[in-house]
Amino acid sequence: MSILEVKNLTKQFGGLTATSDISMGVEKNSITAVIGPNGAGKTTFFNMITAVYRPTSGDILLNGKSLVGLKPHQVSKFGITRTFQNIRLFNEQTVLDNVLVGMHQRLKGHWVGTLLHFPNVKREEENAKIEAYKILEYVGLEEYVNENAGNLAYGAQRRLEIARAIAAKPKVLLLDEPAAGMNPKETQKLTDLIHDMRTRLDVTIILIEHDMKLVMKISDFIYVLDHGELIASGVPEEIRNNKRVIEAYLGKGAVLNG
Amino acid sequence: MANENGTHFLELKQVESFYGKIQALNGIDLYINEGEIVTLIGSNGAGKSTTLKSISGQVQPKTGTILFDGTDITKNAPHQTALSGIAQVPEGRRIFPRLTVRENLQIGAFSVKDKKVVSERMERVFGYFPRLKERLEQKGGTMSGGEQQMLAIGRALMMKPKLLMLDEPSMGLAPIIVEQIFDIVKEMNKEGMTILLVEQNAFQALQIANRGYVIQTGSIVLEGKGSELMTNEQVREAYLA
Amino acid sequence: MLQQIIQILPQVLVDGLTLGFIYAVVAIGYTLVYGILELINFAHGDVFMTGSFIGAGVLFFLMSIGFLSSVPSLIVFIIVILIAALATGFLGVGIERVAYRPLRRRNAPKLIALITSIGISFILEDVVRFIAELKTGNYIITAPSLFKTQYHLNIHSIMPFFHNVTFQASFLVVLVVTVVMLISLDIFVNRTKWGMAMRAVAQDRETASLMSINVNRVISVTFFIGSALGGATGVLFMIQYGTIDPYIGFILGIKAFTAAVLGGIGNIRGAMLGGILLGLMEMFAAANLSTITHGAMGAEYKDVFAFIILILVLIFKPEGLFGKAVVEKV
Amino acid sequence: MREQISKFSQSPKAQAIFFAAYVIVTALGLYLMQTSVIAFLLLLFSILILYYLKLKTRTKWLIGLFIIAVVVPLVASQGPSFQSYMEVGTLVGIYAAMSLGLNVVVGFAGLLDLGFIAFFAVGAYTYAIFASTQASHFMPFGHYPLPGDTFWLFILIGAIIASIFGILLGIPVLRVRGDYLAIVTLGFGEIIRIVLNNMDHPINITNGALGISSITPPNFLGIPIGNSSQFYFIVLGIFLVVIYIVTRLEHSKLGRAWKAVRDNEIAAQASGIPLVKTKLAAFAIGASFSGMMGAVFAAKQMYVDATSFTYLESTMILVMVILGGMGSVPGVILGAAVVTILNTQVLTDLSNWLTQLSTNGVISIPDALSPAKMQRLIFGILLVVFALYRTQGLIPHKNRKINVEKLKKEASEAPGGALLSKERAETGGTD
Amino acid sequence: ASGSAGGGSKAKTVIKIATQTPLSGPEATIGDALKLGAELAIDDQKAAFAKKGFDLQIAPYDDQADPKKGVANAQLIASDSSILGVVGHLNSGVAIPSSEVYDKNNIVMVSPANTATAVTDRGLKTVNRICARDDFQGPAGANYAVNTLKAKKIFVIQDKTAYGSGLAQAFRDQAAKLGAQIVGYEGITVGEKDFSGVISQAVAQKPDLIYFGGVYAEGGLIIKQARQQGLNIPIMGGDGMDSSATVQIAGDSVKNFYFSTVVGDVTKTAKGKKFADDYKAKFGKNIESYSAYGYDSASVLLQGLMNAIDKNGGKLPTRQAVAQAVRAITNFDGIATKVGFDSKGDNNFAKIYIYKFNKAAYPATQVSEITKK
Ligand SMILES: Nc1ncnc2c1ncn2[C@@H]1O[C@H](COP(=O)(O)OP(=O)(O)OP(=O)(O)O)[C@@H](O)[C@H]1O
Ligand SMILES: Nc1ncnc2c1ncn2[C@@H]1O[C@H](COP(=O)(O)OP(=O)(O)OP(=O)(O)O)[C@@H](O)[C@H]1O
Ligand SMILES: CC(C)C[C@H](N)C(=O)O
Ligand SMILES: [Mg+2]
Ligand SMILES: [Mg+2]
Repeated sequence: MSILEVKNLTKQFGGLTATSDISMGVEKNSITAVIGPNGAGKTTFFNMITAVYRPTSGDILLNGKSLVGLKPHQVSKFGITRTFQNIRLFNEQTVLDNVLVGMHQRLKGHWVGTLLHFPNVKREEENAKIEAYKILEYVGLEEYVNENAGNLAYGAQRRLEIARAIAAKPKVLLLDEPAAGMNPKETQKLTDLIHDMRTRLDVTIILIEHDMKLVMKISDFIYVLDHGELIASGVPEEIRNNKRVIEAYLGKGAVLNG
Repeated sequence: MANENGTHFLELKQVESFYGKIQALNGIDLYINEGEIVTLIGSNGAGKSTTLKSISGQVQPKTGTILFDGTDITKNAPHQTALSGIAQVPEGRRIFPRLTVRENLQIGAFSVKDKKVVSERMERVFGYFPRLKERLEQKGGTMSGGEQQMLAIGRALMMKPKLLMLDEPSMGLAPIIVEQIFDIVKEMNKEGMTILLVEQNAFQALQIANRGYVIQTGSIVLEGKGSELMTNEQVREAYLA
Repeated sequence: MLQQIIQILPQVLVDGLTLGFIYAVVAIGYTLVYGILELINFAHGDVFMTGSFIGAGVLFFLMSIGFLSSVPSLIVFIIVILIAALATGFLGVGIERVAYRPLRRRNAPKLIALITSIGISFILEDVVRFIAELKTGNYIITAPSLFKTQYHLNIHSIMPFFHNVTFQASFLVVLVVTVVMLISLDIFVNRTKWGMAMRAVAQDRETASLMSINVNRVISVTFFIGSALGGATGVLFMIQYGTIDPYIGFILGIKAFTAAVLGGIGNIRGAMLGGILLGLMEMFAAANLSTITHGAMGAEYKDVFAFIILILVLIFKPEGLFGKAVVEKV
Repeated sequence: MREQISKFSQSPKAQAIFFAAYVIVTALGLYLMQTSVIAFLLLLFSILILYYLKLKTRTKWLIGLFIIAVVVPLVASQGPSFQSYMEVGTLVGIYAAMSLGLNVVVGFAGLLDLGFIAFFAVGAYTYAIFASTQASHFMPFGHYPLPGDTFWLFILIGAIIASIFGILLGIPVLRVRGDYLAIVTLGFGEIIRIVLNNMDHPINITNGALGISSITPPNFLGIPIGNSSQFYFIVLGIFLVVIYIVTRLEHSKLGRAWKAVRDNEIAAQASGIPLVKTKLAAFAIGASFSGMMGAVFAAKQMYVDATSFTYLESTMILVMVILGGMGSVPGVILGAAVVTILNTQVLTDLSNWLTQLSTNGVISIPDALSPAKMQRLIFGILLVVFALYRTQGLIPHKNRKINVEKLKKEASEAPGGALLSKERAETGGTD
Repeated sequence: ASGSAGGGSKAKTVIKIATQTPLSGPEATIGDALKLGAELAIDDQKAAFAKKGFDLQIAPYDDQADPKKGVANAQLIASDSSILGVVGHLNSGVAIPSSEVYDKNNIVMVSPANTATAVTDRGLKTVNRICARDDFQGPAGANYAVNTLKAKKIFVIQDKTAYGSGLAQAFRDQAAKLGAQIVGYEGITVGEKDFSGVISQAVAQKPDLIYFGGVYAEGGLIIKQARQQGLNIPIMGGDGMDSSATVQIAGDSVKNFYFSTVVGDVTKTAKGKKFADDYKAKFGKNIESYSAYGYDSASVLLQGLMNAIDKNGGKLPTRQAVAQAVRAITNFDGIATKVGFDSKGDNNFAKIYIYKFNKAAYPATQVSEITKK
């Protein structure tokens, strides 16, 4: 069953068509990759799903409900969170607080409750911190709890983005080039993490990535965009051998083995 | 390996750099000879970018010296370093977001007075990255991640530097472009440009490099020929997976 | 009602343009500095004021040596405006050195520069006041007038629904000089390498320096140009209105800053058009508000009118009238 | 020497003794030299020392409160300068509360506001209109002036009306970004001031430029309140409430949302934070503090007109916030105190002293440079010096550090041990 | 709190008179003139007080035209027990709240320049002024404009300050009562220099007189710019225009400008002449009419103080006694005006003079003198 469905999605910037008439479905609890050359429209595709951009035309359905026209924070509330290709952390806040912000819409306490010391608000805060800590442990950042997010090295920042995104307990998690800037070893760890998240968090994952080793290893299904159009889709084996994909994207030498 | 006077093209001696109170480099020793490709590998936060920034002057080393082409550039401001012939493709691309692609390239050749030279160089860059030619008037900031990376490299090439430093040039690029980038680096090198390459993609970097350094928590822990390092057990274990 | 508005329209246009051009040039000073440092340079209005005082000082000096009577006004004017522009240009560079550059070096938060700029603004006001008072016993200065020939445009006889227009020769001077300054600046910023360097520094200082751009120098030059323009405008102001005091920079500064934003801050042409527009709007409101509202609201609401228009513009075009929407790439 | 210092900085006991001694000495100093501003300032300085001591937060609060509410008034009350000190204290309280309000807007939510004084004006006029005969010009019912004991109600009303204005301002603000916001708020502030200054026709609501005089002083259980020393305690009370609100909110869900919006709007939205609501909350809450103090101000001055609410005032409050240390609650309070005490007391005293010297012929100064005229100049110089030497503010903001060990322990003990508690918000509604 | 030390001791007891006026900021010119006037008066009396064993001093305060600052200073003044009286303020808006503090501390205030009605209408025992009220000056001007100058269509401009507004309102109401048509009532912003907008509007209304309520810094420019737009009709203003600066700013345009003021030409009397000369000698500046206000206010205050000292047997009197003594003055001859306070603290002898500029030189020519009804 598709949890997320996209119909005829088009986005134009002035004269430039960044994505054109894309339709696709994402299976629940799958790991789906979106790949394609630079400027193919992958990030734009994520931006439309998360309501950063409004599609020029087309529809996006989560469990059959349209998301088009919502505000970004509403999309998050509906259960879709993401990471960003250009890291966007709250640099001046601690790592822990970054994760707590990720939990924002799950916390029910009202500020009036905070002021009046309502016990339920207090308890919720305590529990949230504990949970945030566990998430940080999970992504391997527990030693940086009190560090300012902006001071972390690149790879750690990427993991913190993931931590913040899963803190919202999403149904669908969008990862935009999570392995960028990581060395093979770190990428390996990331691969394991993504795998584990799917089962442990019961979440559907869509990722954009240029690291083909990771993509081929991890994905259940792959969509390939080029010049804003969907040029191929299929399981990794099919994509790896798809001529158009090799030509436009992979390059001959890059057909790596698993 | 050293030139006639026994000095190297670029040489770092015991360089220590700080961010506020945080020490990022604990005494780096490193040299590059003219015409070499040297690569610097290491895990996240090891200090690769900081090393480049120390050379370019974005970070002022607290102690140690940096010699380039026989002159001490340790205390140089970034623009002076650039004028002396060192270009850097910074981490995260750092495109001027509200300048057009054309202007971004032009500014790379800021110190060049001759307009003709500028347009010649620009044509060369277009030869490497045709996408840039298609988007001459697009604002740099709206280009896709990979397009920006191309622009950043192109911009540095506009300077026609003696030493080109690339900080993770393959990050965010499609595999096919990554290959291209490495090809371009090789080609530039053939034409006489000396190259210092920081890469996560250690395998490919070491393949094209004459020599490589491995940096760990702010210190050089290994150095050697590219091919040697590639086969080094320790390196394979740590970075090549 | 409409009839009266139309009758005085030509005069309102002339007066509005005079004020508007002055706003425009001062606005550019804000925009330049803002563009490059993202700093609202509160001291800029006072640099403008200082320029007018330096101009007045030079004028008084020339008068005291009898230069004024022996040489055509235009030459005197050119001397005065050049000296004032140079002096304020260097003043601007000095302010940048003392009050802003050290902050940059220490990586201070952006807003802290707001404090030094306010401090500098107080200092300039009072230093000028003390000097003027020491010299003349009063700090409200009325300068010798240079271009006071009155012109009457008899448009009433051609177009009877208009009243006649009167203006002084100084109006023409203001017009010509500001237009020349605006055009040359526009060319400088948009067509020259220095201009491009300025924009590059504005967007990413660190990377600009990697491109062999001397960032501090670019910033100094920017301050020099912005301040020199401000100072020159101070002279124009003095010529046009005759009377100056150390506090003229304050109100004018707010207005010019508003104009810069109205046009789209960081955008030179925007600042020009914003300034002209603001001048026209203000003049129009002062002349017509009470006619339009039947006395319920008078000229005293002219700033309210201008600000409401500003807010409306920003609501519908958040990047200002002439600013281009910068869509942040996500 | 260094060793001793470090020992001292480690030992709470030594510090406590030193501190007690300091307070006693300075208090005694003020007691004996009632007119000495220096003694007064030294005593106040103890609060700053207290801030840096290694004591439990709660203890610090209690001690600080004791000094401010008991020691200072008691010691100062013995001489002729009493009311003057209390006036300064009152003004510090008023500005500190406003700065804390602005700090919510600028420091926490990152919205540059150059028209903050408008909310103060709104609060002041609200009380002024109803506590004088002014209201009878346009109110069809009721007897005006209202009696002085309605003042207490008006503190609340001032807060509410000001926050309504805050929300009003918020509406255009939601569209504009960054520094455009600065000019919109500046415009808003000016609009409010000009309108207040002109609303004497067609209907006379504010009495226009003539201002509203003869405002009824507040009344506490039948005692009329008119002295600075009395207002001091009112202001202190409100100020404590404000601090409480600010510090509680800073580390709450709302506080985190403000800072998230400040640091990165797009990421904040993607994390489920509604921009509109969050920004409006900042404006409304920040404004309400000013509104409360506005009512107090009107009651204290017994006269309001629009000259108290100029753009310069707005920038002054901003200066207090930035100078103190944006986002830092103790910093902002210190910033407000420093600027206010400088302006109302120290600079005046300094210039009086210089004048005294020159009248006594000790120094000679030409009249154009009379020290009495130099207050703003000196203030300007001080601003530049402060900013250059404390680039991060007087007390820079620091993120609160969580006790990791404790958290770790709790995390391992937490029930279930599951990574994320099981229940998941089912497809949420809209916001 | 009140003065403690007796006058009997050998060391001279210090008595201070405070002035509180704007000494910095845009309004400092007048503020400074007021202060200097008071300073001169205090100097003049120094010897007389020294004879009685008192060291008379001035304590200048800068209220920065800001009500908050005024009140804070007032508290400082109250806390200095050697201060027995205040000369001030310039701005009614500052005087009103500050005087609440003076009153609580029984410090007498003599205002040289606050014309707003609310200053004395609040009935404070300590508040006095030597200048005329807006509701006297304004109508006096209106009478002259309508009856003598035969103005039928009047365009009123005011500066939206407590002073300018109050005066212009009083003028307008009286002029309307006398049958003139008010063809415009517009406000301008203090500190600006371009008033062409309002003037264009005036041109369109074709008035036969313009009235301006405000101070010379703006008024001078309004005159000048009105003339530039061809309005060669009489223009009229209040005491805020009574300054040589009006001529400096307006230049030749000042001809045919009228203003009402509470001060006669002081240089006409010998006393006044001496004052002007002393002033020039001491401060290197020519007097302003405000200097004379300042001088007279201080002189009246000192007279009251002297009376109180005498009444107290040569010993230092209480502040309260000084306040009573000042209020009790019924006939004091100043250089600018006679002073006698009524029960509210208003000056019974406050006169209005109307002046006209026939040429671009200060002082102008007196054309009328109006006594309180
Ligand atoms: N805001 C914008 N304005 C104009 N053009 C844009 C904008 N955002 C994206 N584009 C263009 O749309 C195209 C698609 O961009 P997008 O960022 O989606 O690419 P991408 O597939 O994520 O590429 P990469 O792998 O390099 O990140 C690019 O050509 C880009 O230049
Ligand atoms: N601006 C900064 N402020 C504080 N610490 C910093 C800053 N930049 C880098 N660091 C720290 O300095 C160390 C070295 O960082 P550097 O950026 O040189 O690493 P790197 O090897 O380039 O890593 P990456 O592969 O993630 O780019 C890291 O620990 C990092 O956290
Ligand atoms: C001289 C004037 C400007 C002062 C005015 N009379 C006032 O009461 O404020
Ligand atoms: Mg992308
Ligand atoms: Mg790096």
